[in-house]
Order: sequence, then structure tokens, then C-alpha cells
Amino acid sequence: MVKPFNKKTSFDKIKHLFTNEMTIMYGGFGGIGTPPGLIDVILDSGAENLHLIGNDTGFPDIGIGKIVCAGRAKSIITSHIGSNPVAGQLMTEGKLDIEFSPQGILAERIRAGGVGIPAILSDIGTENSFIANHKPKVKLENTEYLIETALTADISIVYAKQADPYGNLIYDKSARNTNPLVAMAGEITIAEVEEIVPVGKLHPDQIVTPGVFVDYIVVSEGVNWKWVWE
Amino acid sequence: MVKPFNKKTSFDKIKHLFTNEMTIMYGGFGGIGTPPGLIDVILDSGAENLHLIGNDTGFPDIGIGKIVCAGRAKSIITSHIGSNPVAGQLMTEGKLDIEFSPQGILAERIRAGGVGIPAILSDIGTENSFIANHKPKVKLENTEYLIETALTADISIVYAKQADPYGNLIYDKSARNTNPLVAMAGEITIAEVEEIVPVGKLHPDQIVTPGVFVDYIVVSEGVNWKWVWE
Amino acid sequence: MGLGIDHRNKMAKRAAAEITNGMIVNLGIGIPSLVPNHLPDEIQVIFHAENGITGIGPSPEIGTEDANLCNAGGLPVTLKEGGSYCDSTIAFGMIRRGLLDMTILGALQVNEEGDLANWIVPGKKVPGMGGAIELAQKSKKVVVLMNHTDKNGKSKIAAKCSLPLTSPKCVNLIITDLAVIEVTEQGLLLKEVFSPYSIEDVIHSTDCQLTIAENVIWHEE
Amino acid sequence: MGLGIDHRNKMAKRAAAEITNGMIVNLGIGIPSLVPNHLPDEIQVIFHAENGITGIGPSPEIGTEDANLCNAGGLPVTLKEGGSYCDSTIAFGMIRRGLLDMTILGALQVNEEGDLANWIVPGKKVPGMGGAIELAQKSKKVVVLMNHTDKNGKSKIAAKCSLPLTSPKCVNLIITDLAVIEVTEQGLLLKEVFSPYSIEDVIHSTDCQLTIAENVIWHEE
Repeated sequence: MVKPFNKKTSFDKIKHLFTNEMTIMYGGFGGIGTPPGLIDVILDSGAENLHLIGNDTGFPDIGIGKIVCAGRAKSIITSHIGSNPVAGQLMTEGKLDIEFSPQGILAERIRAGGVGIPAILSDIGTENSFIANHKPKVKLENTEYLIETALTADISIVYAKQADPYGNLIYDKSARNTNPLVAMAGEITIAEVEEIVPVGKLHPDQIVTPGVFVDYIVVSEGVNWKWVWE
Repeated sequence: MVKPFNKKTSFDKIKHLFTNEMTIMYGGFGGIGTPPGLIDVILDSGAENLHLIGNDTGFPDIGIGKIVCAGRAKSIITSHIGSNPVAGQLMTEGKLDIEFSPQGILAERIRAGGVGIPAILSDIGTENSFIANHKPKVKLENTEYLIETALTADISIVYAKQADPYGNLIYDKSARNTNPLVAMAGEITIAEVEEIVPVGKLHPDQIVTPGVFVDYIVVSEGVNWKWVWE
Repeated sequence: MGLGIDHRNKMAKRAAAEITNGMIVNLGIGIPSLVPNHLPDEIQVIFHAENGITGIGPSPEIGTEDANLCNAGGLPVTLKEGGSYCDSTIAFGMIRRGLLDMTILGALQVNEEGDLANWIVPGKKVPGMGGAIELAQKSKKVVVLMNHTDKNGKSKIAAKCSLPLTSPKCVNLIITDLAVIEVTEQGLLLKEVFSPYSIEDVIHSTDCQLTIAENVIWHEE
Repeated sequence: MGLGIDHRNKMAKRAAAEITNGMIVNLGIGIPSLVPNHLPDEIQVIFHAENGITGIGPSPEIGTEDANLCNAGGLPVTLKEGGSYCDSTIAFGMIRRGLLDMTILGALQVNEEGDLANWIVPGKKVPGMGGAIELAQKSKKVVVLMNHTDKNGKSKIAAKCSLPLTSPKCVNLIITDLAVIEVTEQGLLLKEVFSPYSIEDVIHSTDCQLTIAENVIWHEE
């Protein structure tokens, strides 16, 4: 946790943070809400053999999909790769190790990491061998539950609508999705935002991510997602 | 879950919901944010042998303290009773069964109940025999964790600043505290609010509790908490 | 052989008829997304999306889309008055808490016990389960909209699913291009048939035992 | 024998000196709540409260209190510009996640290993642990502010705590009306003494071994 009271920086200045073999967690859902500028910074950084954690693999040219398609990822914990055929191809070729997690449980595992809970118990997919087989289990009052462990990352990247210099964040509509959870779960959290407003401008009841969870803020050059899921 | 699209009702009309032996969960922290009108309705209802769940036992004349002092509670799961000497006295006399839970873990257990997670693992108080002794435990990578089970209630009562007729809620400053968590964890959730505004008046990004978690809304006649903790 | 838009809308319209006033409903991608077009105006319903929307409205006019307002399938949507946004944990909290009255989704296979397979074709296609397990396992009613047969003419309704299951014993109603079939304790009950197909067509296209309802409803085109 | 306001402020002032720029700090009820009054203006610090406040400001002027803005002790506070509100799970998330640089709290007993007892006096007083376990167990630095002895003159610093522990091996620094004592791997290290007390007074009032620092600092009144 880096703690200046002005967390604004530039894409260039944070490029060195991304290094080989690190774990990167990204906000976003179907590419929407995945910080496009930070994805490009990761590509530029040259970092490879990355361990990724996030809702899905985006599209080949949108969201985390660009990292996956560039062959920079070694593993990913995710819930869905259907919109990025390259992810499936790399998996089939043995070049990308994918752990599938039910979507809501994945979100809870990220949140658990963010709030310092070691794991949650889950009754989701207990009868699905792909989900349940390699997970520790525990019996509670005659029902067996899966132990779904918390997830954290070396760096979390998120997209938000507005930040103040302290790193307080608010999100826009459904681009919120997994971003507030991912924001809490990084050792270092970087927020790409549409706008930085002066301290005091964000209403304290409306702040979704308190700035103590955020280390760096960069201003976005615009988003690149569009509507091409199907 | 009752689902009319206009959830506004009156204190009188919901009084019958409170019955003997039921589990009631209440929002609030040190009395602040515990719905005063709904506490009075519970008193009026005559319901007794209640099982309570909430952050603390308030003050003798504020918050859940009034229920406790009237001898209506049979048990309570809480983190602190220091501001209500009657709670301690009833406990000593064997008239009130108290389960102490670390404060943040209690909040997470309520949230877990609210979002349908059976339990969380915890490393809080593992070495504190009062916390750990009667709890199930599980070992994960050589560390033993407590299994802290989810909490739900027959009825949850919360205090909010504004509601719309759909039951969407926003909270005011630190009176938010445990209210959004409690709001999710009731089979029936009743919100006492300062004001009901027309549908569409609350900004959809700013709504903290989506109305699907709320069954009834009543307009408060004013709060009664003050600053007397010490 | 894909399904023409007419078949798709026929199925969506039939699914829409399952929705009653005040319900909270999640719609999967594909045919289920057409369901709102067939809802009568007097039905008030809350459409829910896993990415954090409660109260989805109609599709936006072309040119008025908001890049930050999409459903879980990534398609632009609008928000109804009274709707709200939340993060994914709260959206799935609603699902696991049992607040969803209905989920309408696609499937690769369904069997006579209501087992659902819709997330993987081993060795071929591995999209991942997304939120389907939670939706299938926790919604009060699960309605499947799918072709009756696959592109090779093989029945997608089978005695046992050959594909890995998403969730066992979760499907309540199957709506296909041929028929409407209920999953009951006693197995599959054929209740409705879409013209021009006959009861015999449905039986012929189904890879397991079907009980025929006393009064099969006939949907004319 | 209670502590006079001077003693209380002396202790709070010493605790304030532990706070450096940019820290996130949680203050317990009682003497710790006086700490902000002794912070130099140039120190920027974020005060955190378990009930969901990040960035507590000074106490409000009498008559301007807001009933809905209180700290975890139930006392009216204000919010600094840039502060925010959250629910209790997020407030404790900050604690468990290790974001708190320091927690300053009261105690009933502390022992030479830094074990903390501050939540129950069996058979007498059972306030409950509140958030103390989490704060003690997870904050980067735990500073205890307490009387050196109890009302019977018995040392509150002991070889072993006789009261049930809140959390073992968590206290880093003990500030009393007599002295400042650091908990080290080698046991308790007496570093500072408050006038008019002497090193011997402190040793005499302490129920376990104390190592005396090479240069004990003397705080004049």
C-alpha cells in the first residue's frame, strides 16, 4: 500500500510495476469496465507469464483479451471464456492454464481477499465434478460444502468514473460490476478513471471504494468496449 | 419476500408480523441507526422470547436496549453489551443467553446470510477460547480456521435516510453502519426511513440496498439516539 | 439448421407467458433476451443481470447506447425507473438468497430428471459456466429455451445427459421449437405442441420417455 | 484513584507522537479519543472507525452535532474533506486486510509477551470484545494507553495476564501515566519515564521483569 495523499500519476510512471510471473487481477465483465489504458500499459511493459484473475477473458481485442491473445498469460482464474476463442485455443494447446470458478463465487472469492477473509464455504457446484473435484470440503450439520479460498493479487487494475486525489472512487452504471471488489484485493491497486475531481467533490455517502484501498490513479484516454458479445 | 411494487405501509399494519420466539435482526451501532419506531412496534406487539442478532445491545432507553430491558429477549448474538448494563445483569441472572462474536466477523456473518453464503472461514479470535471453543474448525494448508456460520432472521429491521416505493434505500453518514447488511439477511425486511421519495428520485448509482431485499417501508417519526456511550 | 426468427420469437413469447406480475427474472443470452418483447404492458417485472443491474428496461434506440450500461451478455440495455446498480457480489447475492423467481436460459442438453448441461462440450467448446450454475441451482423456477434437436438432428432432451452437467435436477420447464415439456417428479410431461408439429413428431425427436398430458395444448402458427 | 485530565492528555500527547504522515489510525474510546488534539497540523492522518467512517475530523462545536455522524464510541464527530462512509464489513475489511497502520486502545492488562486483555472481567464486567480482537490482531502497530496500576494499586502490566485474553502477542507499545514501555522479542523495555516518577517507581509498579533502555528519556511535566 503506497500512501501519498495525491495518488494521481501517469501511465508511463507505473509501467515498471508490471513484472514477469506476477498475479494481476482486473475488473470488468465482458470487457466492459476493464481499464483499457492499463491493459495497454501491461502490454507495453513486456511482462509475461502472468497469472490473471477476473470475471472472463474479454474479447480478443477488448479487455484482458488483448493480454491473453498476446500470449502473456500463464494461468487464469475465471468464470467464462466464451467470448474469446483464443483463450480456449491456448487452453487446448496446453499454453494457458484455466481454472473455472462459478461467476458469483469468483466475485465472492475476490471480495474475501479484499476484506481479509481466508475463505468462504459454498454450496454452488458441489455436485459438479469440474468445480468440486480438487477443492477442499467440510461438513457442517450433515451437508458437505466446498471451501472456496480467497483471491488476492500483486496488482489490481480497475476502471471507475471519478476519483478524487485520495483515491476515493465512484463507478458508472453496470461498468461497476466487479471493479469495487477487485479494487480491494490488490496489494497495489491502480484505478483508471474518466475524471479526477478535487478533494471534497465526491459525496461521502456516494463513494463506493474508499481511497485507502487505492494506490495510483491514472486518467483514461477513453474506453474501447463495444457490444459484440453474441 | 413480499413483492408489491408499493411497499409503503404503517407501523400499525406490520405489528402482527412480530410473534413470540422469532429471530429478529436489527441494524445500528451503539443505538445509532437502529429504527426507533420499529423497536416501539415490537414492544407494542407483545412478542416475547425473541432471538436477537445485532452489533450491540444499545442503551437501556435507546435502540434494541428497550427490548432487552423489557425482558423480551431470550437470546442475542452480538459483539458488545457494555453500554447496556441491564443486558449484563440479565445474562448474569441466566435470563438472557448471549453469544459474543467479534464485531467485524458478526457483520460478515450477517452479510453471508444476506447473500446466501453458508459460512466464512475466520482467523479472528482463533486463540481466544471464548470465541473459538464451541465453533467448528477446519485446517487449510496447516492453519486452523474457525467456521463462522451465516446468520439470517425471520425479520430484519433497518433504518435508512430515503426509500422509494420499490424499497430502494440510501443511508445517512455513519447511520449506515450495519443496516445494508441486515437489510439483506431477513426473510422479511422492514425499513424505517426518514423520507419516502417518488420512484426515479434516487440515483441508480447511489442506491445502497436494492429494493428487492426490502418488503415494507414505514416513515419514521424521528430518531431518539444521542451521544452517551461513555 | 438454425432457428429462424419466427421460431425464436415463438419460443420467447411462450416463455414470456410464464412471467407473472411482480416477478424478479434473469434472462440468459440468445433467445431468452427476446422475452421482454413479448410481455404484456400490464405485467410489471424486474429483470436482473449478474453484472449488477436490477430493473433492466428495453433495448436502447440505435445511436443512444451507453457504453457503460450493458447486460451480462455485453449488449446495450436501458434501466427502468426505480432500477439500480450494484456490484457482482450483490447481484449474485440476490440469486443465492433465492430472490429470483425465474431464470430463463439456453441449454445444450436437459434430461428427464431436469439435469442441465450448458457449459462445456469436452474437446470442442469450453466457454465456462459463468453464472449458470448459481442461476440454475438457486432460482425458484428454471425455464430452458433451446432447439429440440442439435444440428445433427440428435435430441437435446435425453434420458441421461452425455455432456458434463451444469447443475442436477434444476430445470422446471423446457420450451423448444417443437413443444413445451414440464419436468415432473414422474418424468417429462408433454403439455403443449407448436404447429405444424404433431405429438408423434415430438416423441420421435425426444430421446427419452414422454408422458402425454391429458389435454395437450395446440399452438397454431 | 482515576487519572486526572493532565495525565490523560500527557498520555494522549505521547501516543500522538507515534503517528507519522499518511498513516491510517483507529482510536479506541476513552483516552485514545484525546489523541487528535495533540497532533501537529502538518501531520496528515486518516482516522478510521469500525462503524464505517474513513477520515474522521475534529469534534463538532456544541450545537452543531449530527445525530447520524458518530464514531464507534457513539460520540458525535465530523468528517474531513475526502472522507467517506461505508458499511461495517468494509470498515472491518480495512482492518483485516492490514490497512491500519496503528490502533490505539485501552487495556485491562498487558503482559511481557504483548498479550492483551481488554474485554472481560469474569464474574464482574462482561462488555464483550466489540472490534478489539480484529484491531489488536490485524493492525500493523498496537499502542495501549492505560493506567499503570488498577484502582487497588495492582500492576496492570504482568508476567501473565490473569484476565481472559483479547488477543495474544499483539501489543507493541504501552503508554501509562508512569512510563513508555516497548514490547520486544526479549521482553519489556522501559524507554521513557514521566516526571515526577523515577525508574524505580516504574519497576516497583510493574509486576514483571523490565529491561531498562540505555538512554531512558525523561518527560518533564
